[in-house]
Amino acid sequence: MSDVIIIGGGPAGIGAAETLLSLGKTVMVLESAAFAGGVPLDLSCKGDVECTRCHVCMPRDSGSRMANASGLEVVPMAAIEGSSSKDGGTEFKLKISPRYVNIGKCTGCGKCAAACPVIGALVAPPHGAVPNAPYINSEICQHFTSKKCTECAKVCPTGAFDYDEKLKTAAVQGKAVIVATGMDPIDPTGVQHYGYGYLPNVLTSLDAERIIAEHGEIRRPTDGQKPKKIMIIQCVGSRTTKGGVEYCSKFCCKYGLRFARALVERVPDAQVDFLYMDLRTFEPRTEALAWIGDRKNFTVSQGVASVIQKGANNTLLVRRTTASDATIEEGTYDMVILSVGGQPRPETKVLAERLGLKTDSFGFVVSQDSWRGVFVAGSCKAPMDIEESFTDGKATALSVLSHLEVKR
Amino acid sequence: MSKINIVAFVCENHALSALKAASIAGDSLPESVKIVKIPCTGRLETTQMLDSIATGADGVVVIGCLEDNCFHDVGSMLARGRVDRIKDLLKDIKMEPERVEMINAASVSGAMLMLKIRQFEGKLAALPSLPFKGAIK
Amino acid sequence: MNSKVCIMLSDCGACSGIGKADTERIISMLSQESAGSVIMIKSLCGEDARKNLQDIPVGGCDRAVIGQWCPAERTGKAPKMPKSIDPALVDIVDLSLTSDKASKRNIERTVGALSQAAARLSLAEPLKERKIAFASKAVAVIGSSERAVAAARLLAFHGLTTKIIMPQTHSMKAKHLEVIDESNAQCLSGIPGNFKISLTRKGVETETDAAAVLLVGERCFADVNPPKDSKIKVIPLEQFAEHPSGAVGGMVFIDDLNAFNSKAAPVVPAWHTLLEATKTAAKDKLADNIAVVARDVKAAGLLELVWKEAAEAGVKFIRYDDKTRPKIEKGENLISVKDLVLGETLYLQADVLVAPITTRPWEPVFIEKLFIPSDWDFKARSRGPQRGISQSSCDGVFLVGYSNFAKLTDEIEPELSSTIVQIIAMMRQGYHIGKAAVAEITEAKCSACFTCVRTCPYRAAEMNDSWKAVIIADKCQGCGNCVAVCPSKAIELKNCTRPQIAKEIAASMEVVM
Amino acid sequence: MIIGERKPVSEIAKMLAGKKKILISGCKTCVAISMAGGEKEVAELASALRLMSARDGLDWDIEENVVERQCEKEWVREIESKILGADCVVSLACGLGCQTIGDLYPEKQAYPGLNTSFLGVPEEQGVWSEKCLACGDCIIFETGGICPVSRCAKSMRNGACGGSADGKCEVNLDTDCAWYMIYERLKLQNRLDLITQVCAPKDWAKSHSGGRRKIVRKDLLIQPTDRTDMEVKK
Repeated sequence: MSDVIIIGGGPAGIGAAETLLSLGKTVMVLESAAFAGGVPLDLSCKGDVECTRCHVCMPRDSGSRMANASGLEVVPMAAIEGSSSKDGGTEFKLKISPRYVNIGKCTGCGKCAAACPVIGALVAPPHGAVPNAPYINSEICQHFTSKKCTECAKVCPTGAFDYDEKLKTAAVQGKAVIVATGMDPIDPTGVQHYGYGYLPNVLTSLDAERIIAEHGEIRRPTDGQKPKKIMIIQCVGSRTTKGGVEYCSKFCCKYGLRFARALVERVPDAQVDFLYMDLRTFEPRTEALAWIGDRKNFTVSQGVASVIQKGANNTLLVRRTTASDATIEEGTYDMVILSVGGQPRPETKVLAERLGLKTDSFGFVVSQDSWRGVFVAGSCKAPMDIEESFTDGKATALSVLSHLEVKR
Repeated sequence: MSKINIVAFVCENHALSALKAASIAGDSLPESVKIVKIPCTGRLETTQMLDSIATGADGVVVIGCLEDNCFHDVGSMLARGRVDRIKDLLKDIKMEPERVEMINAASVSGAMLMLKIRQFEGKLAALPSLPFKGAIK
Repeated sequence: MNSKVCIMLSDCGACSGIGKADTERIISMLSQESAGSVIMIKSLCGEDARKNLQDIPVGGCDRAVIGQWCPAERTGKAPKMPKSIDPALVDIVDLSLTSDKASKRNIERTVGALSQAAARLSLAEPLKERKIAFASKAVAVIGSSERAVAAARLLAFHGLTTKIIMPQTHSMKAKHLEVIDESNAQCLSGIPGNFKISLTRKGVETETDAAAVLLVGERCFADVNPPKDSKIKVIPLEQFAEHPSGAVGGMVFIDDLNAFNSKAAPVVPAWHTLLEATKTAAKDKLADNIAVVARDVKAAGLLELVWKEAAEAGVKFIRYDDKTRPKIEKGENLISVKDLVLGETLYLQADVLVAPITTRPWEPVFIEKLFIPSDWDFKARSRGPQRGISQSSCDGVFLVGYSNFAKLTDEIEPELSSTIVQIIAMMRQGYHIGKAAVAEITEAKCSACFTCVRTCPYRAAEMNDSWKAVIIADKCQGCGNCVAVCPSKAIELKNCTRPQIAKEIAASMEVVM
Repeated sequence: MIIGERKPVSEIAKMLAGKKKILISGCKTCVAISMAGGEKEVAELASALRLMSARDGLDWDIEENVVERQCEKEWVREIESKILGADCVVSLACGLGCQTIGDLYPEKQAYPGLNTSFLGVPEEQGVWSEKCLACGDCIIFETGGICPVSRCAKSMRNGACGGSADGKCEVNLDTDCAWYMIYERLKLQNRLDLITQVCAPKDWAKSHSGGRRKIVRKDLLIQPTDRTDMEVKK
């Protein structure tokens, strides 16, 4: 039985895990994805020369620091089937989907990644991913789809690949539990008038990140060209009663501003327009980003985009209101990036019910059971940005510590 | 393309971990790049960059942490200043300032770092090769 | 001393696509160049292979370079060192960095990388990291706010000897907790685990020691100067609850008292408290008399809902910007503000002006002494994400709350507990690691120009009594920034000396020639 | 201290046309601290020149050297052999250092490697500013310890000129108006009465306008005056 079971290896989970390890506790991290690391793994660093404090590297660095730490066990691709109280702790029944890569054997030489013919079929671990070994995405991988491709197995020096791996079940116990399941991005398909889904050049911020991760720069999905005119729209799916959630997702302002700045720095000849409802950033630093007034190619203005339509030769026509008065402005753009908010994952509600925790109308976990040693950390409590949830994870480690050590 | 030769001064912190991440992702460093590890780019002196050109490098690239996130607070900022100084000096003596470059990288932006290094290599390859190769000992 | 470097290379090379034949070629190429012996060893992937390394004959070499094909981070296990060689003089080279994944043209690069390492190692000194045990067992909390007290109590609760240094008198009793009240911390010196805090208590100068120091930021009530004849009553937001809101006619909440004096920079208000306050006030059927004047209503996160509730109850929210700041009207209790949306000036009845408490920086001198850059509100955090949010540039000194930067009130609680848990971990470790390779000053060359003292990010360089700069090894983190700035080349960074770097560069060239 | 700035390397190279053996001599005193002519800068210049010579096949033989104080004969004599061995000397010391070498070894050519900029103080790391003109007749006791002669663009003697606007100088808006600072300083010291007094003209005879200046301390002389100076008397 390990001291602490952390459900969810996002920033909060990582923060808690690292802290508890430094206190000599044994930690088990249950992760639904193939790598523990959470949202930051999909995000790119927003700095070009100067650090913009996007904190993407913060949890990822600590992930890579503790990747080989003793006392840490990470169970990736795990789904929780059931839970029960057992001798002073909690037991979880797990379903673990196949990874097709033997983590113990992999030396991380990277030859397979270079050899794989299909992009995204063999996913190499990004910096800070735990475990630090690749996995096969069986939906794309040619071995499973069409011809029995075995390129990766051929080049692998240690024979770490096993295409016949099957779904496993397991039962794990922990004296204390930390629920850190985090948030899901809101799918803006519901926001009809933005045309996300049928206008290919309307992307969510995460789509844009994926493009950057693939090509190292931002490109237009339709023609692969660098966009010359980009609009970033804030509060998509947040602060709305239809096609989203009612609350403010908190991290989008900071994120959007940093992303805009990164675009401006990396595509110098591009025009970036940043459209926000209210700027809810607090650090003077991010405020400063907003006040880049003298930059000709970066405007930050208040207003709401009413509708996005298809323009001539795959441009986009954006109609928006302006800050002060209610006049309507129109502009054509090569690309529109919707800065989407977050909402608690549906799994969280189920898990919370299993563990006897309360959730509010949105699905955020609002209670914790410190007596039984069930704690909640990170953005499954309330919207948080990376730094906040990382810190909150560390903070939760303190209450876990007192639960494990202080006699009642 | 004539074989070129780059000395890369790499800081042990973010820059190095970025390189490692890239290498695990199957993205390998160009052959022409020779890594010289230093504890912090702030350790580097202008003379060391000049001398590595003198001893036969076609270009020098200094890879450090992002400014304001430098592991040692000020190192990468100082390094950038020195690189600019060398650029001016090279311009002054009628040599191509592109031969010296400063790259800032975060541990997570391995791919981007590789991209920048390749761009730098490309720029160097376009330049006329230096008449002296290790002429100065 | 003449040193012989032994180069060891694993024969597997599978990870970089190098066959046995190529490995042998590498070995032969190396043995032509290097003075020491070159040995082919078994693959380092296996546990036993790593052990076998111990009794490999190294042919009278006193230092060794081990070429490891697979990335050291991934395997996580360092090979056992040959018995006859000082572990401090063994350099493990991660060859995966310089190996080309796609093609097999790795021979030259491998030779290069190994001979580079050998060149550098041949001039290296055997240095080890030093564990410096904590001289003191105490943790010092500096700060007078309720959060500082809470922090001290928590630390004591977890069994750490805790001292809290605060200016006001405070009668607080708890196990492991010592209250040093009515005292001001003056300066902090020493190294992690052995800090000396000199303070004045009731006018008397004393000194106390601590292993770790936690600064909890202060907040103060910014002084607004309403016109002499105005009868506006200014209430700190944090004390709003204590005031009977029922009797009040017109009530104005403002996000920032500095809004009135145009020069000052904006502060971050406690939006959490502010909105809760308006909500409660609105409950007392006062909503129509309540207005909130702010640059932006920063109802981030779930505060949005609180804001909505207040707004729906009828509380007026009015935005201004720095060009058109609100004014306190002379004579009557009116505050005039230009509404950005309506574009016209509104006059608000303000019998009570509720304003948040602003953040107060630590005295720059004290911050300087704490090895933290004095530009407190940005730079105290200057470690950036790399070092976490509450660590200062000196290990063992932590800053939380408003002492590192302005933030939402409800964001401080987690920050505080996360810092406390860090401190607990540090104290349980019980020692502070002194870096192996530190900078060293040749006194004879030093011209006492203070450049290193100004530059060192860790304040490890100091001027001694005979006016020569010295570097305190226990503080030095071995970054070598001082080396590069010293005008008289008086400083050298051990194991990264000028000759070493020069030799390494030369070695990297040779392969190409 | 004396603040200097290295000349463009190309300019230095012009001086060295046709030379073979070159000695670069720095100074460990003022210019070292002002990061212009110390050991580091000598090394930097040397490697730059080596690069040039290798590229253009000039085969310069460059020697590096630093003197404790290049303005003092005794220190310079220390490196006599090196100087005599070289075709020419590039002095990275201030004008004084360069001339000392020149005066000691008239047959050798001593070239200035840097421009002696001004008498200044290090404000912060990497920033130096002028604070004295060596005018020979110090009046800062009247001006709250701030020298209007050097710190005012027009060396105003009796208060700010018309161009002073919110504390800044009209010549360069980044620099503070000296007289504004003087006012503030005097206010601080409660000596504002000083600013109301009209000051008599300064004795410029003691400044450079009186030709080359020389100070002779009889009490320190160990030989008759007429032979203290090295050069032939007019």
